[in-house]
Amino acid sequence: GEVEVLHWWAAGGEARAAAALKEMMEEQGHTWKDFAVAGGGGEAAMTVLKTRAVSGNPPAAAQIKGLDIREWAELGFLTNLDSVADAENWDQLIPPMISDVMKYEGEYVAVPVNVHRVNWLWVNPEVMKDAGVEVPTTLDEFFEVADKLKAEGYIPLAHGGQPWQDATVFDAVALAELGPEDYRKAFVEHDMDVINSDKMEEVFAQFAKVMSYVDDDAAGRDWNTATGMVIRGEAAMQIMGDWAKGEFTAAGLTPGEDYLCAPAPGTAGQFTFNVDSFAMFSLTEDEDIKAQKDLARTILEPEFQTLFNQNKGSIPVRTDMDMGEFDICAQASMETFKASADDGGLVPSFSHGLATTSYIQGQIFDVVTNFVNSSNPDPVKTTDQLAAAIQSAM
Amino acid sequence: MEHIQRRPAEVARASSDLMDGLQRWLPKLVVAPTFILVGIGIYGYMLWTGVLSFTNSSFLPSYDFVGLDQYAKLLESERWLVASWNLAIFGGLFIGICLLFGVVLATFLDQRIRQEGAIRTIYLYPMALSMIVTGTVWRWILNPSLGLEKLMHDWGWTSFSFDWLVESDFAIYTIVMAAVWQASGFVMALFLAGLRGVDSSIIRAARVDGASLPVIYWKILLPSLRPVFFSSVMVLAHIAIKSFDLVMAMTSGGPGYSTDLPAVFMYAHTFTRGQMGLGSASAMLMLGAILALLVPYLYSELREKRHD
Amino acid sequence: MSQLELRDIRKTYAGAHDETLKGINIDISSGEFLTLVGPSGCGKSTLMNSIAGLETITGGSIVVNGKDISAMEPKDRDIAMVFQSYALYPTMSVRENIAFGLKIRGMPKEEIRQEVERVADLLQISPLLDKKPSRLSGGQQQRVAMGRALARRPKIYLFDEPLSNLDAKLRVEMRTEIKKLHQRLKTTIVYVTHDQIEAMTLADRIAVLKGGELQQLGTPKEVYDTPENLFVASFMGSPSMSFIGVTVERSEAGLSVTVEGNDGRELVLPAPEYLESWVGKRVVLGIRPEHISQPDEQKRDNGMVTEGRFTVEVTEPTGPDVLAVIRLNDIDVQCRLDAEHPVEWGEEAELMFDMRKVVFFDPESEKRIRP
Amino acid sequence: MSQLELRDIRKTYAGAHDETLKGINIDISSGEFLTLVGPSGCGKSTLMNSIAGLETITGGSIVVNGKDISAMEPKDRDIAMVFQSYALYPTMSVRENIAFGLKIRGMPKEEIRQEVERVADLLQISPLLDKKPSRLSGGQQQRVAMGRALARRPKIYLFDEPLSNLDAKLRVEMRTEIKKLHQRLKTTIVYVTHDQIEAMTLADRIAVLKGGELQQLGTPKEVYDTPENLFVASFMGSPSMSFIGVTVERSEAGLSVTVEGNDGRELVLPAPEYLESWVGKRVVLGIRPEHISQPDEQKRDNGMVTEGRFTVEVTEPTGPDVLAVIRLNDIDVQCRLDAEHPVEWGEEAELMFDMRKVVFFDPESEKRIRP
Amino acid sequence: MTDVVRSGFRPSRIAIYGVLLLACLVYLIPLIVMLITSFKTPMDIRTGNLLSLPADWTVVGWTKAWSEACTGVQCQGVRGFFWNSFKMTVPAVLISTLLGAFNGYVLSKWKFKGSDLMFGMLLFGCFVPFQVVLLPMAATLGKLGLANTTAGLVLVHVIYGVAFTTLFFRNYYVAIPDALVKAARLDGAGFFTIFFRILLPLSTPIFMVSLIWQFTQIWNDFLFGVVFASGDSQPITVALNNLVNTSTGVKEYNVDMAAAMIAALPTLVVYIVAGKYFIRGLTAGSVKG
Ligand SMILES: Nc1ncnc2c1ncn2[C@@H]1O[C@H](COP(=O)(O)OP(=O)(O)OP(=O)(O)O)[C@@H](O)[C@H]1O
Ligand SMILES: Nc1ncnc2c1ncn2[C@@H]1O[C@H](COP(=O)(O)OP(=O)(O)OP(=O)(O)O)[C@@H](O)[C@H]1O
Ligand SMILES: [Mg+2]
Ligand SMILES: [Mg+2]
Repeated sequence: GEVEVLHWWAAGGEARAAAALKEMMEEQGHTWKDFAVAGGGGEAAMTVLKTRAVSGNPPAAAQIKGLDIREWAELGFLTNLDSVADAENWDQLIPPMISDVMKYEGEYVAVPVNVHRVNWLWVNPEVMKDAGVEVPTTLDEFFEVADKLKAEGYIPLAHGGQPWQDATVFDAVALAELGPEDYRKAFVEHDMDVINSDKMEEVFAQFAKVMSYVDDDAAGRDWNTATGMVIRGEAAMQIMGDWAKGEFTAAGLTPGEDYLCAPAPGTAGQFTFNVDSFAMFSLTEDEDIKAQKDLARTILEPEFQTLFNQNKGSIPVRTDMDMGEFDICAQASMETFKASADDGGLVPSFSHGLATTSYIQGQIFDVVTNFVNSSNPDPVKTTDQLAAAIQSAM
Repeated sequence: MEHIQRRPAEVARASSDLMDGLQRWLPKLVVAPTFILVGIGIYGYMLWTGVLSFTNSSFLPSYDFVGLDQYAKLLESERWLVASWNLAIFGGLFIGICLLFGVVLATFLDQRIRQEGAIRTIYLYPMALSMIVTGTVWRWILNPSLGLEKLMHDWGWTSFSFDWLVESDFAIYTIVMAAVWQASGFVMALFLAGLRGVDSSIIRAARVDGASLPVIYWKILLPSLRPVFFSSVMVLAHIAIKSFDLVMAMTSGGPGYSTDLPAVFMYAHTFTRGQMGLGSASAMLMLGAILALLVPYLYSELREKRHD
Repeated sequence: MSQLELRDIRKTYAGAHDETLKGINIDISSGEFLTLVGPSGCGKSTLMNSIAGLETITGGSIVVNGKDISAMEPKDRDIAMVFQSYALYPTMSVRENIAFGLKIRGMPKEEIRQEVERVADLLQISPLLDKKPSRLSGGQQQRVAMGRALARRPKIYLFDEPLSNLDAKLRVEMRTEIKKLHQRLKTTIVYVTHDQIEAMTLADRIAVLKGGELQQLGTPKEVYDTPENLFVASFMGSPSMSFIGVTVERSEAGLSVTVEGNDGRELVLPAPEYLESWVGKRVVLGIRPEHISQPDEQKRDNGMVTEGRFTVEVTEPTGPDVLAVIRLNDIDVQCRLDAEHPVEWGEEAELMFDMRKVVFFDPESEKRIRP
Repeated sequence: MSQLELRDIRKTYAGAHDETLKGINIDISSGEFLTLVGPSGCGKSTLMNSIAGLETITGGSIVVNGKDISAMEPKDRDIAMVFQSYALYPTMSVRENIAFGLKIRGMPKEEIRQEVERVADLLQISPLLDKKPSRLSGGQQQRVAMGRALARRPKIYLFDEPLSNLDAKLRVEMRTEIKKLHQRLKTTIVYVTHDQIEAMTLADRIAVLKGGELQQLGTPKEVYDTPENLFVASFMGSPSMSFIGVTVERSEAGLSVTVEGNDGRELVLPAPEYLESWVGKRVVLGIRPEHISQPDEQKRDNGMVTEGRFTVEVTEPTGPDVLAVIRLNDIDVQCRLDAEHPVEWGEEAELMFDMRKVVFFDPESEKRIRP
Repeated sequence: MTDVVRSGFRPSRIAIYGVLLLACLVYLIPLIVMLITSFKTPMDIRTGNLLSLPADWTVVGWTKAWSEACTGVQCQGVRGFFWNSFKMTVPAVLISTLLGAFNGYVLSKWKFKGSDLMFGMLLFGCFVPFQVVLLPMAATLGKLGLANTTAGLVLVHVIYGVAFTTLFFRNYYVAIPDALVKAARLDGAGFFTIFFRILLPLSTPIFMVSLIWQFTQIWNDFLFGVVFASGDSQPITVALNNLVNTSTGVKEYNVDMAAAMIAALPTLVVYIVAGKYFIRGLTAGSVKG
């Protein structure tokens, strides 16, 4: 049968990984119809997907994540994958925290591809050494270190001024300040007591302080350009998910030596996850349905998981994998992932749509990015705005 | 006897009536496909959007009516206000500056310039580029660390600073710059064509009346290009409304949402935020604003025709 | 009140291979009314534009009151012009159109208002003052164009077919107004027209152009009665002069030429003595319609008047007169008959030939044979 | 060769608030030549377009040979028309322009060629056959437009000012051609013109329109000599008739009216007997220029002819005649004098008033007072 | 009118030339930047600046963009998409122009009750933001079975392009005297004969305007292309977008710029070659209102 796959892995390692998947499918006698729509973190792809669905002609699989999966399922577009899941024993392979996201009313409708850790701090050790500082573990340390770096003429924090990047940093600061419990209350359950609290004001205050170490030209910069600044030693650190590793790898750097990965300040032992997944749409042709199921199965097979995640910088969703072939950052990530899943330090990343609906996510983005870009940021007022924004979107 | 004689005539009349009927309907038949297509493709969909704006459609269309809620939400949304205000700034400046450049360049180019054809082509070519390309290039040129600023620093002018692209208060003006770069040549072409179309004896008359060249352009030629102004405004408004691509390629609405335009707002809410009702409401407000601008134009257009 | 000299004016349009004006020499004295006539495309408008400074001349010079103005800007020449194509400013009202030139010259508002109203009255366009030109009929537009020129008091007026679009009645009225105006202001005027009557009645002198060359310059009477050549003769007068090829003969009574009617009947017409040297040769007899008419007692006793009977081929009553066509030497010849004594076509009529004013041309050079 | 009836034709343009044609009734008999005259904008072209079927009429009916064709498509009406604006097909050569209508009607190629050449010869445009209209002068274009109509043999020809752009000489020639053509073909022709002479000389009958209403329908002579009302009287004739307000008086010699010259001298003019009922009342005396002339022996013995001395205000020699203006009852009155006895302006002249053809109007209704 | 404006070397003329040339420079800089960047190596780009010439000229960017760069799983450059764009643009341009010509003809020469209103409504159609119509159009295309076909895409472009073409033709034909049509009707020509024999031969300038305008609009369109074209029939703008919006790896600006140039080439050529017809066509009447 034929699988048409809508994705936004248009270039680089991702594209190579996707190409591998294509090959695997073709080996199984299927045809792969590529439907790549790059740009805007998948915004364009979502638009295309919606119109395709409305025209009654959705692809077999589409890159959809987080709560959007539930929305699509609710509208009845998605197909039931339980037959594959049961056969492959997915429930055992995938942590419940993640498999929950893939399910709608207890049935699998999507396949997870990988797990990204969002709260990473990427560090250029040369620069740190040059300034005579250590990798910070708390926010306060971060501020100290950053001041010194600044004095040495480095940009302390590399950053790209796009709403989702602003939110990514905010995500990390919020986790550090609120702790996993309150983070979940605020961004998953939308508990107004937490959202509209002094603590949240503090989060904004700290966030503002973190952002003050960003250079002036950040606006509109792509995240990988920012990573390039760390690689070239113009900047010392970047708070970004583990996909940033791809950039370091492409530059031929070795983790642990040429660059360091550390938990974002104040979030050691905690793990904000971001899972890429493919939702499977209801199809009519038996042939195609078979191909679709094969696709679902292939994605979770160790062979693909290894290949893909090595390229993408993430870790496999299967907790039973041998991490030996992975680099130390991935290994560290896997460790924390497993540990935090048990001690409650594992939280879904709101900035990447795992915690809340795209509407609320967007509202938070608006408040956060506006805060970053306002000429005199006011944490108190912004907290009110955040509460109002979330309230209106609920 | 009489009715026998009349018959053939009647038959002839009937068949010629049929032909006449066809002739009479032909024009309508010819335009019918267009109007069916446009009727559905524009007005049908507009109606549908209008209906959606009264529902709480989120992810995909649904038909739970909530009255004017979405509009109320819209008017409370700060981002919407920013977007609308941006459209006013962007539209106003873009159209105004394009007209100004277009008029000035056309006027100058009308002075028997050597190599006029080549210069004209240079002014006109940006129109050939897609807004995505324009946006990408300008984003690069205006980027302080890569583009113009760096160039100036490299050339030794180290105090030069131009960082509007990354300043939320000024970023919208960089979009105006890029858009003007793209469209002003086209406006120039429109005006040049208009100037060439003016009856030369009017200029002769003005010269005999004692007017100097600037006075002739200012008092005689430009006023008589009123229809060209209108055509230009129409084309520019069309481009302004469609400059979604440009904004996306240059700033994606940033920094923050300081360069948001209603189209971007609508797109974001309809397609990425799953707020189709709100998106539809914003589309309706946008259409309303366009209507308010367009109707007077059409009115004056049709009224003027009648006096010819 | 300015004297205008055109000295050997030449003009070749850029890109054209023919010279449009081939050396025009005209002296126009101060206060004179000169009309310029000629077939379409002969260069009348070009000459006007050159005088106004709207076209650069490629040769010769334009001298006003002894001063060469050939290189001056139009606005400095102090000339007002009515354009053949009206050239009204489309965005201005009639009032503004008329006032424009005055405003530019800095006339005070109140004076402008008065002047505009005076001119509008004169041209019967007062009710139109606030309309836009596009809403006026051709004739109304033309009067506005005239108003624009008349509002000023320039050294020289140039009128390029200013009445061509008026209906017959208004045209006569306007003609009279222009005549009065000229008599009052005594401004030098150059006036282009294709209307015979206009040319004849308005002008102090007429200049006849053809193909960019001056054919004749003279008073209306001179041009009409003693045309220099065949072209001028055929161009002036409507219906135009008829041209009959004849041979000059000598008989006892003096010189004569013979014409033959349709039916073969011949008529011997007396010819003037100055044709002496042409005896036995072919000449072209130019005879105007009004020289062939019904017998008139008063004229009969003149030696240069003869009568003959001819068949009338076509008759055309024009109101006051009847135009008739007879054939002489196989050529259609127009005659002007009295409307009161109608002749039907196909009938024979007794016609009187008044040879006092006929002209003769050399068939070779087409020049008039001078007495 | 078709009889054409216009029955109460009404036309209101879409969007216009005034009716353009207000019920026109004209019967045109088969083979008749009707000219349509009237001031600009009176609806002449509209009427022509309506007959051709190019404008739908909003009332009345058009009947050809007894058949109502009001609802027919233009192409089925078998009418040919010359447009005021020529309407030449710009992309076609002159030849193709003329041939277009024939081709569409499926005439064989060879016949078309012959026909085109015949027409081109007639109109003197043979050398232009392969040119594009844009390269022709206005007059040439107009002849092509005429050629396009003449190439066909329709039931009815409509000519909308077909000669307006020709120069005087060519115009006279073309006029004669049209006249001959009509005499040969005997096709029904409706002809619009603003040229007095054309209207008078070509027409079997003239229809005078004003503001969409028929003012008078009659032979040229009727319209000229016995105009129905002031408008027709002033419209026909150039220079136009002069109108003098006078009071009808009775003296021993019969009825009379008195006019007063500029210098206060009075002249009693004889008036016709049919003014009997107007004695003591004001009437308008309409007198044409040719009715006031220099004394003529032949006319003098008529009771309706009087003489008087008046100061001539303006003189305008037109070539064959001299037009003079005198003032009677404070009105400018045109007279037509003989060119051979010139009068200078400001001089006194003995003038003869021929009252046989003057007309009188009721000042209220503006209608002519009928005998 | 140029014939009236006298040339000569006055200071004002020097100023005029100065302004015009300065403007030329401003208009050209982005193109120059694109061009020289496309011939640089990535290294060059990082070390040099906007206007510095390439240290060594290389066409790597171009060849890569044309046949190697990845736009999804395929890494065959934009080559294939280039032809996709042609397949979509040519029919859409032709159909919309033809429809526009017919509409313009009817709306100017065969007016009927309500035709002005129709024209107004059509004009208003130029101003609908395309994002609004995506979803309903998708549904419609789905129902028609045209979803994700080139035919469907062509249809979409025709619908949203015909308003402008109609506007062009209508304004052009309005300036052609009605008397021509009348004369032809009397000559016996019918609706189509008049159009094809009389008006069409006159329409070259406005056809050029319409073709150029439509070609650029449709060729440069991204939104409809990305939404209504399926995977392997996507137009070049979508490929360009995929290529430029790399989410990982070092940005190869030279490839980006070369790809952008490739995408812009056909429209640039059209403008440069046919630009003079464009002005001529505009002068011939379409501007007037
Ligand atoms: N701008 C121009 N460039 C080239 N040739 C021209 C130009 N203007 C006029 N001509 C040519 O010069 C000649 C004289 O033109 P002009 O307008 O002076 O004629 P005219 O005597 O005024 O004719 P009309 O009686 O038709 O107005 C014509 O042959 C015309 O084609
Ligand atoms: N298409 C139209 N729509 C509205 N009014 C029109 C239209 N065509 C003509 N008219 C008006 O109808 C009246 C008669 O016009 P028409 O063209 O018949 O005049 P005409 O007698 O031919 O004048 P002319 O001697 O100037 O050619 C005018 O007042 C004119 O403004
Ligand atoms: Mg002229
Ligand atoms: Mg008319």
